[in-house]
Amino acid sequence: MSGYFKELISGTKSLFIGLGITGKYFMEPVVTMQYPMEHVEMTPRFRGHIELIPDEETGEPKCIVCGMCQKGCPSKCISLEGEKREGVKGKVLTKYILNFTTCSLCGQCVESCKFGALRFSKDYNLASPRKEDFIFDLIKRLKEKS
Amino acid sequence: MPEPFRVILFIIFVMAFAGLNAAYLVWCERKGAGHIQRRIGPKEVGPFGLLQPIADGIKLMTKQLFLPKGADPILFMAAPLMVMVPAIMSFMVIPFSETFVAREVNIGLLMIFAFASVNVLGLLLGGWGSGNKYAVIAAARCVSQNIAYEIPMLVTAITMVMVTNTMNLNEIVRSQAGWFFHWHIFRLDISLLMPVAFLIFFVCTLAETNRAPFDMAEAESELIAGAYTEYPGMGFGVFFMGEYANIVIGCALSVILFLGGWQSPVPFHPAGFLGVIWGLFWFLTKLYALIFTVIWIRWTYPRTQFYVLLNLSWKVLIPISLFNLILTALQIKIFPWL
Amino acid sequence: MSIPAFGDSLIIYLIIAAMLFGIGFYGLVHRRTLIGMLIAGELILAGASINFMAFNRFLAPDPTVGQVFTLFIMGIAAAEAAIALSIIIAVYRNFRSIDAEDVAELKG
Amino acid sequence: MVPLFSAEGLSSLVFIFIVMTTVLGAVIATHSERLTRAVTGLAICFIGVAGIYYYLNSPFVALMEMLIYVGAVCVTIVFAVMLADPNPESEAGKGSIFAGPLSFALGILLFWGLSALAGKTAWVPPSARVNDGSLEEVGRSLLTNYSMAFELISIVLLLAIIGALVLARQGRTRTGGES
Repeated sequence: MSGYFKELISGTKSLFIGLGITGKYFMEPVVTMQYPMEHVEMTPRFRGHIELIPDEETGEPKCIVCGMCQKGCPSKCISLEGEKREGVKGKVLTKYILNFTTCSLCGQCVESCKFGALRFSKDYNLASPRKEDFIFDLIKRLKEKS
Repeated sequence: MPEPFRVILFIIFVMAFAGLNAAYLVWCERKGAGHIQRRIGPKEVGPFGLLQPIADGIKLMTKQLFLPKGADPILFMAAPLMVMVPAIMSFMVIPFSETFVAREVNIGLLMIFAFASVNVLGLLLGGWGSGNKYAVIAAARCVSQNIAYEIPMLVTAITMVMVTNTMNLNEIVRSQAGWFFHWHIFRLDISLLMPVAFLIFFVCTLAETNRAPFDMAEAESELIAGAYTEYPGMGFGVFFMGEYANIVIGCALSVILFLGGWQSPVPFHPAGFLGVIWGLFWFLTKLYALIFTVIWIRWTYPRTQFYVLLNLSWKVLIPISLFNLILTALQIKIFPWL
Repeated sequence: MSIPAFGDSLIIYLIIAAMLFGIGFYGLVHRRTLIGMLIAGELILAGASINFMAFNRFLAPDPTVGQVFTLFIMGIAAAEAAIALSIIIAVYRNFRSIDAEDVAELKG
Repeated sequence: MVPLFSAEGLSSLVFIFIVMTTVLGAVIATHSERLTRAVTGLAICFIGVAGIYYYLNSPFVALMEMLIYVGAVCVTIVFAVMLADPNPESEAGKGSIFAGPLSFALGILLFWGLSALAGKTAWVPPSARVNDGSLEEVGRSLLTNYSMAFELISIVLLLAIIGALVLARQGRTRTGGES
């Protein structure tokens, strides 16, 4: 008999504790992100597709067209070209194409770049019905960003 | 105001009230569920998703009304009405404010219980008429549950009738005038178990209206949608409206019996038209606070098992409510001056 | 346009009661299943209650008697329905049928 | 005779509607082949009877009729139908040919006889009423003149509950015999 009442009282108490917990959550701000409306800031170690790092003064890519990234890429998805220009030391990058459809985000290109000209971007909203949209012209992307 | 005019006005008001309540309580439910789970809930249709119920209603209305194979056509079509109509009728006696009541019936409390009892038959026939196993199981569960919880509910209501000496809902409210500690829930001098009685009544309201954690009639995860499984379009919508109207009536009854109805917490009641608004304001505030609690409870507790549900009624609620009845009778008899 | 005040004459109520009684009797004889018979029996009880209430309203010197009687009939009818239905369920368990003709073990 | 578009006339019209509901419900209750529909008819009939009680100046009894018959008795019967009626068409095509017409004739005869009796008798209205038959008076007479019957009814109900439980429980472990 005393067990009956004990269970009754403790049961009722636990019900109110449960209400308290959900009540507290009700008052707190929402934690879900309204994804298409607002965007998440990606963590620093997020691996997106690669992008060129601009030179801080000129805004031009730091790449010197050594071709190490192209050689290091196991999936052969990078192709780049450069040309010699008057008054500029070394080569100037004219074309840098990343075929993202075959890229496996292994990061060999970033590893092999001795001049710090490549990094992982933080783009993640990459969706398209067309395959051609995933063949990125990284120079154009750099221009659009700046 | 002439009587027929008044009655027609009230019918329109009650229909609008029941419809809007059903629509916007769904919205509240979804918003409440969202915030309890720290989400936002509906937000796309209109500001704060306020037009969501209208979109849902249009969707329900445009659905095809078809009859499932093996269903009993007459019962299948009549069942939603048998749930909806008594619920609407019950609004007739609820005093929203001192003079804002369709008809002051001197046995109003009995009337609400009488109409509410038809509701069970509607659900049962709807479930049986669908010709679907899940619906029949749900209907059978629903009946055992309703019968089990009607007993403590009626016993508690009888206790309150004993305290107030009347079944006129407006008189019951009038007897709680004054400060908020004159509301019946705080009247420990009438019965020591008054808050417990309120709790019993409220739990029974939850069970009678098939709300979580007692929603055995619906039980989405086990019985698809229970008794409503086979209902298409507006048949389902009418069931839903009836269910929400029943929630409103149950909560209104709790407010009237225990929380002072349209009485304000302070002894102040302006005269005339302002008094009507004042009473309406307090009644609706208490009513919606209680309805919010119902929603809150739904999103807090998981659904009980069926035998736990029946045990709770037969082993806990009925003995305590009977004890409360006897205690109240004794207390009234021993201290008749209170 | 005018219409007789039907609600105010005793005879109308007696005729309604007789009608319910007749329908109930017809059902009691006509029905084959026990539950059908129980339903018809409830109709007969309703007819009797209407008679009580009508006499109470029009003829009784003490107009509470009929109401008290009707309430008693309700109590008895509820008890009767509960008992009868549990008997029917027990019969169904033993005979797998609620047809009155099948439940005749003593016929010989 | 009262004018149609007055309070009395409209109430007379509603009365006709209620009587039709009652009789229609009773006919459904006795005549439909499916038992579930018969119970629905019974419920409709009882709602009509409740309306008739309302016209007989006792709203209390009318509401009790709804609470007890519609809310309890009909629900219990539907429940029993669910538990004990495997094939809903079991009513059709059984029994002798005479049972239908004969019982119909008997029913008509009873109705006619009772109505004729009711019409022939000279009912004498009472000279004086001792009270107005309100709810208070009903309660008073329940607890004074009829208190013995009242207590007996409660005992009967208690026994009915216990008896129904005992009856419905026994045979639960058995698998059920052959018919």
